[in-house]
Amino acid sequence: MLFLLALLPLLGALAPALAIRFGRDACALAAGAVTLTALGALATLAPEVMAGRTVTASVPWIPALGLNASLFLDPLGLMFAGMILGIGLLIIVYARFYLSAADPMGRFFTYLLLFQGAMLGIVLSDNVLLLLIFWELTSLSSFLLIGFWRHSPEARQGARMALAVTGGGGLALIGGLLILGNIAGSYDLTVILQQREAIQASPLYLPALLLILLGCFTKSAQFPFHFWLPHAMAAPTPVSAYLHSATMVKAGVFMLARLWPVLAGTEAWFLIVATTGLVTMVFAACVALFKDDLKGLLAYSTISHLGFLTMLFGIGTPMAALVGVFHILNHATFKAALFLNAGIVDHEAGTRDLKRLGGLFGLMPIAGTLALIAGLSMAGIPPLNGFISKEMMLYEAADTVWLNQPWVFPVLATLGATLSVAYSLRYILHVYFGPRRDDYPKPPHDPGVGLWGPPAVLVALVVAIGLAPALVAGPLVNAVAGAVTNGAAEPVHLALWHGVTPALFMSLTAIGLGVALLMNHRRLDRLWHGAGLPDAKRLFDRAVATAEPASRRLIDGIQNGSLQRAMVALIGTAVAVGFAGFLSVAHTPGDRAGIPASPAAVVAWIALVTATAMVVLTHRARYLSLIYIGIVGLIISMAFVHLSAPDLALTQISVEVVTILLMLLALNLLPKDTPRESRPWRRFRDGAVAVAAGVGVGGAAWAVMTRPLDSISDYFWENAYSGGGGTNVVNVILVDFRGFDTFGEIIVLGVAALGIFALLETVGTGASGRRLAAWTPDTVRSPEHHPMMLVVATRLVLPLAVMVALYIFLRGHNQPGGGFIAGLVVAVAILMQFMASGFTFADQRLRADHHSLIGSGVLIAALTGLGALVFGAPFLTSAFDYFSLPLIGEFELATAMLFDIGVALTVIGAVMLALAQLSQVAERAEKETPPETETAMDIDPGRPEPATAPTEAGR
Amino acid sequence: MNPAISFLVVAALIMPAVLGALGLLALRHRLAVSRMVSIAACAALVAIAAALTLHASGGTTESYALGNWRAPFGIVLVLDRLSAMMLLLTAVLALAVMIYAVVTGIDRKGWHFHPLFQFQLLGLNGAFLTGDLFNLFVFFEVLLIASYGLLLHGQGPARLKAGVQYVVINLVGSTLFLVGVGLLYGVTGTLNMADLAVKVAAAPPGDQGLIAAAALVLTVVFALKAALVPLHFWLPGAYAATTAAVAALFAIMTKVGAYSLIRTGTLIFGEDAGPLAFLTGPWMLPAALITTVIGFVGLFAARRLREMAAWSVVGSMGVLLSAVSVFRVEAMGPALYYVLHSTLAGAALFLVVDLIAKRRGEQGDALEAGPRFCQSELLSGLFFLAAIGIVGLPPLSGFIGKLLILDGVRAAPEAGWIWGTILITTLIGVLAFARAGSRIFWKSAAIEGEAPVRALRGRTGGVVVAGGLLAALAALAALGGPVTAYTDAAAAQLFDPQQYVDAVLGENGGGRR
Amino acid sequence: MSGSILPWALGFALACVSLAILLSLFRLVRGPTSGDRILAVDTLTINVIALIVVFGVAEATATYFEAALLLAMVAFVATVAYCKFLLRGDIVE
Amino acid sequence: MTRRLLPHPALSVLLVAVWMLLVNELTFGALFLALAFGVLVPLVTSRFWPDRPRIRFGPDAAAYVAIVLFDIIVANFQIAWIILTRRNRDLRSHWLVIPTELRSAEAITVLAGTISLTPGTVSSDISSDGRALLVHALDVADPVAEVARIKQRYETRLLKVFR
Amino acid sequence: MSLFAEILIAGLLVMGGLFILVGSWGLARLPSLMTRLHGPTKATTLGVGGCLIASMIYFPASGQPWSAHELLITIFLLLTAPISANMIAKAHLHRQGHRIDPNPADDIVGGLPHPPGGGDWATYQGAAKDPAPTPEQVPPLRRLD
Amino acid sequence: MTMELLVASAIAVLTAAGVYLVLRGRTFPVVLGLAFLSYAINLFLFAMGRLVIDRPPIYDKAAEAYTDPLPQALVLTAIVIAFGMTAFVVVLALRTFLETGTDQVDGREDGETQP
Ligand code: NA
Ligand code: NA
Repeated sequence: MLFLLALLPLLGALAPALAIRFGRDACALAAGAVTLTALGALATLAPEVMAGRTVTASVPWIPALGLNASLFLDPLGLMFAGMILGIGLLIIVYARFYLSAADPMGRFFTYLLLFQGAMLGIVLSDNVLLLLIFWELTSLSSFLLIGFWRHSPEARQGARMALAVTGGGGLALIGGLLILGNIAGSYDLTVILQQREAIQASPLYLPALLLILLGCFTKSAQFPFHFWLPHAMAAPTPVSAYLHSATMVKAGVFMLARLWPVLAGTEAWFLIVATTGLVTMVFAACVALFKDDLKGLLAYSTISHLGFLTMLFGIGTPMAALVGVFHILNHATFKAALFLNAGIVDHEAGTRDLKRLGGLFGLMPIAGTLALIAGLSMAGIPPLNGFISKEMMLYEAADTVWLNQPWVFPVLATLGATLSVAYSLRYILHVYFGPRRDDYPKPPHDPGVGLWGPPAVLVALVVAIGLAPALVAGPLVNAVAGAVTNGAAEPVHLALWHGVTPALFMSLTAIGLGVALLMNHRRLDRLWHGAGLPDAKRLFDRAVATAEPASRRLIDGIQNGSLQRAMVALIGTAVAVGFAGFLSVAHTPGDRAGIPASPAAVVAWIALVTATAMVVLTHRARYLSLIYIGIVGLIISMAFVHLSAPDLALTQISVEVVTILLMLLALNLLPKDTPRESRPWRRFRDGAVAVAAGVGVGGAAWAVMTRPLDSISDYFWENAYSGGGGTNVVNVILVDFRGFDTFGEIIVLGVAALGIFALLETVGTGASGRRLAAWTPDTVRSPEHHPMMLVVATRLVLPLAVMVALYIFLRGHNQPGGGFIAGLVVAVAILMQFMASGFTFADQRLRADHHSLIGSGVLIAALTGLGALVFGAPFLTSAFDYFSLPLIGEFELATAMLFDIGVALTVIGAVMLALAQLSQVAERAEKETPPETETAMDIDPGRPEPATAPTEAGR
Repeated sequence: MNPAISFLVVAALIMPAVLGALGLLALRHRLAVSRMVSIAACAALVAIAAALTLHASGGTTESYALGNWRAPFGIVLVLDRLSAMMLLLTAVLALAVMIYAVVTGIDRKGWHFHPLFQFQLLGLNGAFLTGDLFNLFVFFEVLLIASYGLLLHGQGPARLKAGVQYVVINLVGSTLFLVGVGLLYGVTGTLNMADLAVKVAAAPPGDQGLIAAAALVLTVVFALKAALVPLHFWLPGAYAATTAAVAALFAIMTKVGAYSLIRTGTLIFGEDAGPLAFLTGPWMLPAALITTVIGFVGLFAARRLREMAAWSVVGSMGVLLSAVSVFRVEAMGPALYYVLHSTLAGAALFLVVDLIAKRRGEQGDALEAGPRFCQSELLSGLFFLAAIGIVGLPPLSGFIGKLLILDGVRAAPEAGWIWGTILITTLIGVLAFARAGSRIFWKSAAIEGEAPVRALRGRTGGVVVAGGLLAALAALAALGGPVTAYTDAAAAQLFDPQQYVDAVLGENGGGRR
Repeated sequence: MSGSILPWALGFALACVSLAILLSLFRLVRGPTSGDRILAVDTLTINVIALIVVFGVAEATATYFEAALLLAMVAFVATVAYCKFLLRGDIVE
Repeated sequence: MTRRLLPHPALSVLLVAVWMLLVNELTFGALFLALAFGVLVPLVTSRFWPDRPRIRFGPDAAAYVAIVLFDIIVANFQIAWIILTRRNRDLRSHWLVIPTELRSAEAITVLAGTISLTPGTVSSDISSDGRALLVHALDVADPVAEVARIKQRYETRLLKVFR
Repeated sequence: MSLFAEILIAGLLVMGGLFILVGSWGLARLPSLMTRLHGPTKATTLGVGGCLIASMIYFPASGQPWSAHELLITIFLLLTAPISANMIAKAHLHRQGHRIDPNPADDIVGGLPHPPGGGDWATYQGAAKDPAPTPEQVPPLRRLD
Repeated sequence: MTMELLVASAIAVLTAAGVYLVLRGRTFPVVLGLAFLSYAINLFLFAMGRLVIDRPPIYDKAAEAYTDPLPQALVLTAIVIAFGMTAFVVVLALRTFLETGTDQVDGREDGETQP
């Protein structure tokens, strides 16, 4: 039942949105039905609660976190749930008639029910984490409600401000409640509420308290976090009535009440909570007096009354808490009624501006009467409910000593009451009484019962509680107070007349002074507006207005789009962190004996360093640096040869040349030199980072090479031949022991080629297409495209190279070589044809689909690996055997070779795809078409007619 | 390993590879077939990953010796709770993204979307499954090269410029990866992660300096993928510039970095590593906190919705890594939960932003009001939910995730910093999204005019996918109990590296032969 | 006498080739034209081929000859490409 | 048929030899592969070599090869001598123009290659009508005599080989 | 190994080394690119050939299997060296003809003969006939080094 | 003077050159720098197996000492991957230059030309 109650509004929230298809009545009916059902459910539970039993329901949700979907209904929850649903129902009725046809009603009621559900969740939660969820949900749903009239800038801003303040407070509350839960050892409220001593003794009590109070104060609009509330008045009036009388802002007060047993009673609690409440009460009441907007006045009065309540809970005595509970109820009734009344005035007279209103009583007698009663209750005039709780409050205040000053509370409380009288009367008098005006924006008249009915119900309660408090509210208030104070509050007999007490004199003083203030209102008003008091809203606006550009400056400052900055950060961090880590623990230099360097090695080293230095020094001359870098690759391959790594040497050599060809192809269309851009300090910085990185990596290499190694490699030596069927251990590792690496590696290569294809396939479109079309060569070009000697020589080289490739491929498993190198050799040989005979000639004759080569290469490798599964062995398990054929002799067949074919095909496909694409880009840029001949040579002496060389346009 | 499970483990890798290759061979010019195959493959991957996760939830760590060469000599695939979870997350995300790409026609904007996508999945799955550090490098490269292709899919100047940054910085990152792997091999003589754990724990004191340097260099590499400040520079531009589907898929890419940090941090440099135990945590934590701040401030500073989405990824990585870097079992479970959440939430936001931008015509995703656009009501709802998810407000999983993290780190000495950072940045996020939503939806509602874009491909399909991802966030929250039970168990498994070592190397841990 | 000539000859040959590499390096750095540098790279590569061959003899292993063979092929391709770039800008057209 | 199967028979022979040199073993298996590749590779690559030069592999060709090999060795000593002894300013460098009657690209290439490999000369360019070679000579006393020597020693022999 | 073989191998090695050195010495000291081309293309090739033949003899002589790869390398070098030289010469003629990086030692502009029959060299058509471009005409044509 | 020292210092020089070049503001030097880093890392990885002369990784029952073949296999994989990546980045640099009219990557807005 309890779950049903809590979930009904949330689940039913969709109902209005769906029902709107059947009209506005259906829509409101759906929302009302949901609320009414929930109210009914609550009613069935109420007797049990009033009988002193707490209704609980719990299902585990996230046990690991201690977040359980635990609900409980105690008197406090009952009272709040009743207000939420009861007033909610009235609001729904009212809103049905209040909203105009243009307003999307379905959405409105959906938001409203969401909000209602969230509020219910707060008051029913028996788990603080669950409560937090609902808490934040109220912030979110109220954001939607306040911003409902999205076309209005005030509504948008008000919604955001409310969300910022209450949402932010909610985050603080999260912190506070988590601490509380951790002190208590559980996030279940019922457990926490039993841990008063532990909590108050904990060193974390104060931080928890501060965080929780931040949450409560923001939600309850306590000074100085109050400023969002008046701006939330941009919401439709039913929303304001709902949020600011009984629900949203009361959530903060609810929290104070809920946690009262464990948090209250300390010096810190009293000083913070009671003082904040008192200040808020007086300050907001003062502001309210000078608000000309009806809703503004009510908003500040709400803040003031919230201060009132906060102060009562802050005083920390059970009796004060009881008064607080009572006033929660009273305030909800008269304030909701007044908001709805303000809505009626706005609706009927077309304005909420007090300066433009007056004398409406005769035109709208029903509304006027309701306003009169509710307003007098707010003013604390007997025999209405507002009077009783105000009296009791003054009574409590009179006994409260603040920092050894007994006068502070009574005086300020009386002042608050005075101001309350003044603004309440102002509402009544300046709207309904005084001279009737003839310049109302709309001709005012009493609304239909749909609009005055709901406030009338509330006003009836105002009167009923006022006249028979013990009967109407007594049992509930006592029960709730008992729940709030953990039974510390003695039940009291609520009565209208308490006898002649100091509070009565304070009350009388308040009424007298209040009337006096109102009589001098015009003068005071001028003074007030002349004072130019700081407006919290403007401060907030300014903060937001500075925050945005400031954050932009920060982010733009960090994120300036420079690759080099990112790179310095990366490399610098790696170097710094790596060194720091190295130095933070022990290190012993190794003692492995080195290999004496031969003079040839020293010469090679000199060549390497020279070439490297030349690249760095002349890197701005791009072509030149490509010549120098060739030497670096050459020396490294030579080092691999010298250091027993023939496979590496072969691979490095062939990769090197393809890379250089690629770069040359790209350089054709790129600028030929790099401008000098970086300033000396920047070059110095980069140099320093570079040297540090070099020292780091080189030093690490040195440190490792000079210590002995105990590696898993022995296993490879022992098993390469017997288990892998090859004598070239490196190749066996590649295609067998670590075939999965190779599998990934060829995919990288293939995908790189695909990426290149995708990049260049569209080069003819858009900006790059226009650039290519406008491209002119930036070097002087010789007229000859395909020199004869070169063409002839490469034709002989091609078959030779293919033979070499076949050889390298076939021997790879046992000797240096393998599919990758073989593939590259073939690719280089074909490339030679491209260079010598030209793209068109060679491409026509190649007739290969590079994509399919890549695809089938990967597929062959994968299928070879999968083949093992057929035989029940793991993926990539190899097999090999030796066969013997007459004449041919013994030979070996290994699945690894099949895998290697896949590698070779992928390599050829990838390299050819990349180079073919790159060549085509240059084709696009080319304006002259090279002569197309059968033999591809520009000058072919074999042709009958002497060839006339093409003329060079560039000369 | 049970044959069915081993078959599924292999299938998770080979299916994308074979389909990628087939896509090149046979389906290059057949879009319709490619699409069907891709979606079916993603769905199959979800099923496979789900089965593996179910199996892993039992708590055994499974090891699969590729090529029948036992660890540490051959390469092994290892399935434990964490890797299974990452597979499932990847598969679910991939399915959503693929459907989105198909219904909105993103896959037609450039070449080879489908093969690249499959290869991307191969790389991701490989990275999550491998038990070998160098093989992890290889699969990093596979997923990176595929991501380069996908990132640049469709091209255009902004994408190309961002692509250059992304590619180059990751190439340098790969170089650093090799420095780290190489150094570890040079000192310990092994590459298998379980064996590394054994060797590092048994390393003589004199070797520790080099191992520490290697560990931190690797951390920098993984932190680069995870976009930890100051290594985040590449992310905002790249993610904001690429197509929505790709950006959504990339929500998992940063998690690969996080995964690697978690895996190496708990296994190789875990409790048993003596003075090297958890040595990366103190370096990561401040960076993670700053990342959180920068990410959320970036959210606030953004000028476009896509930038917001990109920064939100940075911010969420900060939150996630804050929890990771305390290296406590009670914080790791929450961190893993947050991995699930932040991946799906980030993806959802990218898709929602794309839906909005497509309907706003010229205005696109600029954070300024424009004329009303079609489906703006619906999209405002989706945006609201996505924002809630990203920022971490209830009722979606982001809130649960943050609660879990706050609760999980409480025993750490640095808890105050983490709490303060997470809570304050959440507020910044709230403000940023409130402002954005208000401008895009509410302010625009005041501007009359014809909807800039009327007819649209995949009008409902795209919305359904984005909604589905958001529903997944809700489900993640609603099923918080079982999910956290799983993530907590995964965390417990991570903090019991001996079990991993035993599973990979046999009971006598690390003995040869 | 047998057994002492060969090491001496190998040492001499190594010294000559090393010196040759240094001389080529000088031309590479000195230039002055691109053609000089291409020629220097070409010569250097051939010197390295010689070095590999001599090393092969010195270490009595034939394993490295493929490297020399490949180097010869690749040096040719590279030289052609460098020259074609100077001549035409586009090396494949 | 033969032409189809063996587009460049001489090439096939060369490739068989190359394969045998590569695998470095004289077995039937190796020979089988060599023959297979010797046929297959030219088949695959012949597309890039559309025309086929007519070469007479006879005593003329053999003599030519022998002469060239001999000249290469002699040339090297000469060049070495010049490099080591001649001062730069005493070098008598010349450009030579060598008109040729050879009419096939392959033949001219062989001639140019020979010139480059032999004493003090480098083939630098061909005329745009393909009828003359531009040759740089490092150190010649009499350019006209040098041209005549080249024509007589190499070109006349090549004319017999290439027809 | 027989003394004869050893002496033969040693001699070949010494000769090869010397030629390589002389070739590179020529590269370093000769005055212009066209003259420098002679050294490496001839001497170096022969030098490498010497070493290769030494190696070819060495392996069977020392009882190891005979290896013929060296022969292949030699053939390959003989095949490609003239082409490389030709390409370098062409590039040089082209660049000198356009005075892109003029080297006074190679006075090609004034000194290049013309082919018979009125045509021009394939690479270098008519450059000698053109007046030398003024520096202002050069900038759009880029130097590459 | 040992080979180890030569190799370690060569690695240092190559790394430093690579880092300096990748910190330049244009794509071309950056690509050159990446090539240098790739050289450096290949040598580095290779050196992790320690230096051995004249012990090629060819299985031979008679041989007693071996080179470590594993780093060689790793380097081979690394070379191939780096090759693919370099090719890709070269083309990307070209494509970006053609699209934007500048090869500048240092975050400056200037230097772009309209097509
Ligand atoms: Na080279
Ligand atoms: Na010559």
